[in-house]
Amino acid sequence: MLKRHPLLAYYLRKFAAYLFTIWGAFTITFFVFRMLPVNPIDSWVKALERQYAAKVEGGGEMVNYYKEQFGLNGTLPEQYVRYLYNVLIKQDLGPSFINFPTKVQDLIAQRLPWTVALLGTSVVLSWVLGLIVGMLAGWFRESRISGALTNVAISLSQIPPYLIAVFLVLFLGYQLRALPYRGAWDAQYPIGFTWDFIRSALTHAILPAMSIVLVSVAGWILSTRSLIITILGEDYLTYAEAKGLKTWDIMRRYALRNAMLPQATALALTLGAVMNGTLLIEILFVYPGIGELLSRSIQLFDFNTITGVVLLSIVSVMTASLLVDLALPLIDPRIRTSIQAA
Amino acid sequence: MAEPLAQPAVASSAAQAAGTAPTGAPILEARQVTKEFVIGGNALRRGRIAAVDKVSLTLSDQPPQIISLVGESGSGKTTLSRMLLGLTPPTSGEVLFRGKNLNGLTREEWDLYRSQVQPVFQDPYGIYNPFYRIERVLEVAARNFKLASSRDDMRQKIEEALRAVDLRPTDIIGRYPHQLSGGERQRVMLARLYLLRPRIIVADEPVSMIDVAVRTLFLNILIDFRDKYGISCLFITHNLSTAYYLGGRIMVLCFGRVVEQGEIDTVIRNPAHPYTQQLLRSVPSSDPDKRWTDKMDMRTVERPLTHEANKCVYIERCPFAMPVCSQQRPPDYEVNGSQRSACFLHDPRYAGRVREA
Amino acid sequence: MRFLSSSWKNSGKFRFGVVTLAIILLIAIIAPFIYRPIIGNVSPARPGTFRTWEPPSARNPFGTDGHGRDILTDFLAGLQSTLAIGFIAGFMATSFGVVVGFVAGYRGGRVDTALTTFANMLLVIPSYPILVGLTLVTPQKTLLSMAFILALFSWPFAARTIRAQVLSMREQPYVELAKVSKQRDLAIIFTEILPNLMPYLLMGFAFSTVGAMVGEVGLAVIGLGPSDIITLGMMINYAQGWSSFTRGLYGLLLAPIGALILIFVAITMINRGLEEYLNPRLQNVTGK
Amino acid sequence: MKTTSTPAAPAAPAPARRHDGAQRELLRISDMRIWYTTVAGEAKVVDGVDVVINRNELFGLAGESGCGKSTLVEGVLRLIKTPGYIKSGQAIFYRTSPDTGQEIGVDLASISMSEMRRLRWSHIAYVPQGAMNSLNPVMRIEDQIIDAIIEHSKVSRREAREKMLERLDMVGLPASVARMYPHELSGGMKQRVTIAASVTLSPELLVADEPTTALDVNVQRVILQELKDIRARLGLTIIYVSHDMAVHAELADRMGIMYAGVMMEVGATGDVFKDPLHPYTQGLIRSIPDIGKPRVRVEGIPGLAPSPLNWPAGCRFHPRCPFAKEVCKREEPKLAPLDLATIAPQAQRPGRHAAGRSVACHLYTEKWNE
Repeated sequence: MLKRHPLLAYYLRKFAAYLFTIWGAFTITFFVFRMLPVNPIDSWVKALERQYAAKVEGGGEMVNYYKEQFGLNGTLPEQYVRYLYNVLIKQDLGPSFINFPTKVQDLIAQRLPWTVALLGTSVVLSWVLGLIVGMLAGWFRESRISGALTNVAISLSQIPPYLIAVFLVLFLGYQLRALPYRGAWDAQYPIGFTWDFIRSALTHAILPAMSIVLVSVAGWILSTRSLIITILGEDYLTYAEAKGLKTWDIMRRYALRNAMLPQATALALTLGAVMNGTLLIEILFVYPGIGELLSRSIQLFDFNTITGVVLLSIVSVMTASLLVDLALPLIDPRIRTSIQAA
Repeated sequence: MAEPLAQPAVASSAAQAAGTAPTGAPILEARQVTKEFVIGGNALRRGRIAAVDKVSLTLSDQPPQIISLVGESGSGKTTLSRMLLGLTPPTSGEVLFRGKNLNGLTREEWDLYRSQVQPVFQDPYGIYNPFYRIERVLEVAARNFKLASSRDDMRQKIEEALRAVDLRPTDIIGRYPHQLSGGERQRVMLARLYLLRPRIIVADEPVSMIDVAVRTLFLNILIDFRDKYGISCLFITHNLSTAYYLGGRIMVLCFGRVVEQGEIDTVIRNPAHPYTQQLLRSVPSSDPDKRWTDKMDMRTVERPLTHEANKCVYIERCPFAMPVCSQQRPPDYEVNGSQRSACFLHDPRYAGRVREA
Repeated sequence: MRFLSSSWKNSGKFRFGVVTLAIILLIAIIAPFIYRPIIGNVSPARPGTFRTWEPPSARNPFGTDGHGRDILTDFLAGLQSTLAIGFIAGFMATSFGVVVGFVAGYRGGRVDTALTTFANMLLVIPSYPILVGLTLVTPQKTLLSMAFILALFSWPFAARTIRAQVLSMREQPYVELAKVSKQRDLAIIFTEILPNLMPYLLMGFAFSTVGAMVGEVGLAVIGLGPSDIITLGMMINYAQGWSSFTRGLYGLLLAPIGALILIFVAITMINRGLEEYLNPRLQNVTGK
Repeated sequence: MKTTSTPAAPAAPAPARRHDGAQRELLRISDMRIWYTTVAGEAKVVDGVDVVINRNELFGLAGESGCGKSTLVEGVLRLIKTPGYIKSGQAIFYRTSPDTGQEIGVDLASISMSEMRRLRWSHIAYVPQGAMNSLNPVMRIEDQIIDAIIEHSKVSRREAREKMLERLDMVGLPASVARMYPHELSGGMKQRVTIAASVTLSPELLVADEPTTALDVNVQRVILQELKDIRARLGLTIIYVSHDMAVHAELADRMGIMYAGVMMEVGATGDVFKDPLHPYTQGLIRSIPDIGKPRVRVEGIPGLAPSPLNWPAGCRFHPRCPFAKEVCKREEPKLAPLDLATIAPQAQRPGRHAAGRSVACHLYTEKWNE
């Protein structure tokens, strides 16, 4: 049956590769952390002692009890199988160290909106901006401005947002006091759909978002520009011009439409990768997102939270690329026919 | 239109293989060679198409001869050449070197095969590694085939080879590929063959990317190779006029099958297969007084050719198609002397029932 | 290497990148001659050579940091070690990536699928948590161990680009001609394919070096830098957020960040110059 | 798409119409130079071309690759992109204004791009060299044709659609093609769609740049046949650019042979083939293999095609010319009408006539016997 439906076979193959890669990546992460020669419970107990400045008695059986709680007992393969059982069947990522006994999935659910809001919007914003500016830079590439703009984009594209953030905070936040640069909203306003809270949350998001946008918009400008330059060299562009169409129509219906597909795919893949986020940005701005949760859980070797967040990131990246693989044949007739032929 | 000739004499397959009847043992021979590729067909039918479908040909150097293999794009001529060069294994049928199957050759036999069968590839711009100077191609050949005793012996042989193809060594040696024109690069390829002195050259559309004026220089060298050095050549092209200029025999390939073969002058003067007839009617003549008068029906060109095993490949387009053409694959019929055509028109049993297009 | 000379001739970006990088490397090389007079022959990383948080003075042009170290020395030694980690990690990642890329690209078949899936898995895992985990655990964090850990996660990038190039080069007519001229597989790889890969190798090396330095900064900033040396990332950590500003010691934070940005820009410009050599259409003013 | 037009050219005068015998001029190109700025200096791809195209004529522009023929037509159509630019020269196009029917001369080389845009498709149509992929891969065939119709003739979408279907039928394509995407068509069909699209607004001039090079010989035969029908039916003037001399023999009324960026010879097709004047034309025609003629060994034209970065001094063909003399190395011959009275005795041929023929070669000037 598979032989006769190449499209179905294509989808099944893609789905199988998707599952296999997720499983593989997850297994590597799981074992890398669990094999680290560190006893998470001791470091946790030490953290408690520091917190309450008191010695904890009767360590022995208490340690075993907590090990069992956190699923750290038994041999590694047992832990692995138990963890998988919990995750797949009971959707339970286990308790977290950081604020025991809250479940990891609740912690993630609490912090996910902040990361998605901050990173999601800045990536989409830089995509739209990058597409427009990149298009113009590619189309009018003889002009001096587009040359200078491209050089700026090239320099910015590889710099980690973190370093840009420091400069932004130094000038806008620190010197001019124009924008807040700590936390995600002003503590005095309770969380809720009140205007104050939203306004404060927005102002707090400006600096972190700007540092992310500045870097990723540069990347989008470059990729769109080289895409447009290739399209400009195509015969159908010359033919469109020879038809005497207005420049704006040619730009919109011939150049941009051909650039749309590859850039939309790239956006889907980048959005998928938004999860591993820019951890340092969240640390610098003390932003309560997934990245900040991850960095604190690593310090304390909170295996469950680490594995939970990493799993989430892997799944989101792979799902994004799977969706793109599934959608492509439907959107682009050329790919559909090539699959049927291949 | 050429009248289909009367006497039927179906060429038996054995005769067919040796049909070209060169006196010496064939150096390179293809017997019922087929190459199938898997294509998805449409969403319902997943088929395998035979890009090359049971082709037999023999190449020998007694007497040295040029055989032109003429076919449109997609007719399988490049796949056939790659099989003859041992670069692609056939799905069925055999490629024989001096009577022995290619994949059964021992190390020494393989070396001998390489030294006696050499290619000229189509793309003069991709054949040279941009990293090296142009003469490296000649040095590698001289070194690997142990043609020179010392460095200056090699240098001297390379210069002689370049002069043999009308190139001044001072213009060529030391320069990089991108500094030479397409014509010059293809002639350096011929200089390489001059060094190696193979028995058979398999040239896959060597002149399709060069200008006409320079093209004749290349063709003349091929003719000299045959006459002066006894090197035979399988010349693959889509251009009938170029094939005509070289003379010798012609094999017309249509969608993977040899539909007609014979001496080129007889085939051009009196084409036996409808496909050859249509090809000849489509070639623009360079005489302004002999312009096309008849009108070629669009559909004969647009309708697809078919791969089905028991059908004539040309049936959809053929103005003389008969019921039998869609039931069996036509064998080769002897038309006159060594000219053969795979068409039932030459068989008196069916000749009468021609269905008007 | 012709591609280097022609990139230098044709691309302003390439020239800018090479010159800037050369200056930075020069500073890193002559660094000891600058900071020896200031701190004597004591290890730059040793705390307590001076009093802490001294304002800029003749002896300490940038003042001193919270551990009593001269900030200028921190910067110069930091520059040396960050560059060292970056280039060593870059070299390890690229060489491993090239081997994997070549084997997968040229051999093809099951080996190719296995290696590519493994590389894809590594690419999908967010590298940062594992880097942090590994660093936390390594007993003594030397320059080499840091470089190795950083290389662990950047080799798949190099492997992927090299594999793609090898796949396309393998189909080139000049490889077929080599086969027909009795060149053996190894000879084809080293004499036909590898030389044309040089620009891509250099780009892969530059890319992994930048990746490694970014990784080093990321780790050092949260206090996980190597123990016995100073890196630019650790300087940022010493600035402890904004307290260095309140003391007017801007150098502690701005010098490392400025240097890092300059290094990244220089390497990216070199890469871009190479890219434009390989695909001339990308140049700003066409035709040149 | 900035093109630096020549400053000196007057703003679109209405020069007097010249009558060239029965035919009326449609396009007069004078001293056209199109150069490219490259790293290695100025590539003078088109370097001073003079040619006249008459109305309702099929003019064959011949020459080998690199002789500048495609650049010439692209330049006249203002489709050259930097680093190419029109260095100098005029291209007067005598446009019949639809209402008054009166002809107005317009210099295509110097008018503004917006004026040029209005001329395109309604007066001058173009079938590009890569006609196979000049269709937008992500648009249906009908949308790509209708948008041009609506752009120039302000008709409703329904009328435009009918016009499009009528043109598709004219080139023998079924209406179902309209809803298809370009990749679903064969090479030959894509070619015919491009030709149909180009003539939807019945332009006065159609410029076809090597439309059939990438096609098989029988598909080419059908396309050329198509072109002949359309020309007859719409009364088109066509400039057909091709390196294949046999195609010119089949189609062209008059021909121009270009070499090294200049026009070497112009004349009626019959004259050019039967009695080629310029040594280059002679070499070109001699080396065309033709299945009709007896097989004879031909030497082709030895030597190298020169580079546009530095054309040879004097006559550009002299390094490869069997008759080259001192004067050829010094002085570049101008393209001049053949004047039987003044040419040197050994250049005389029995039955040679000079009507409508011009050549750029000292053999045919008084300088030959100095």
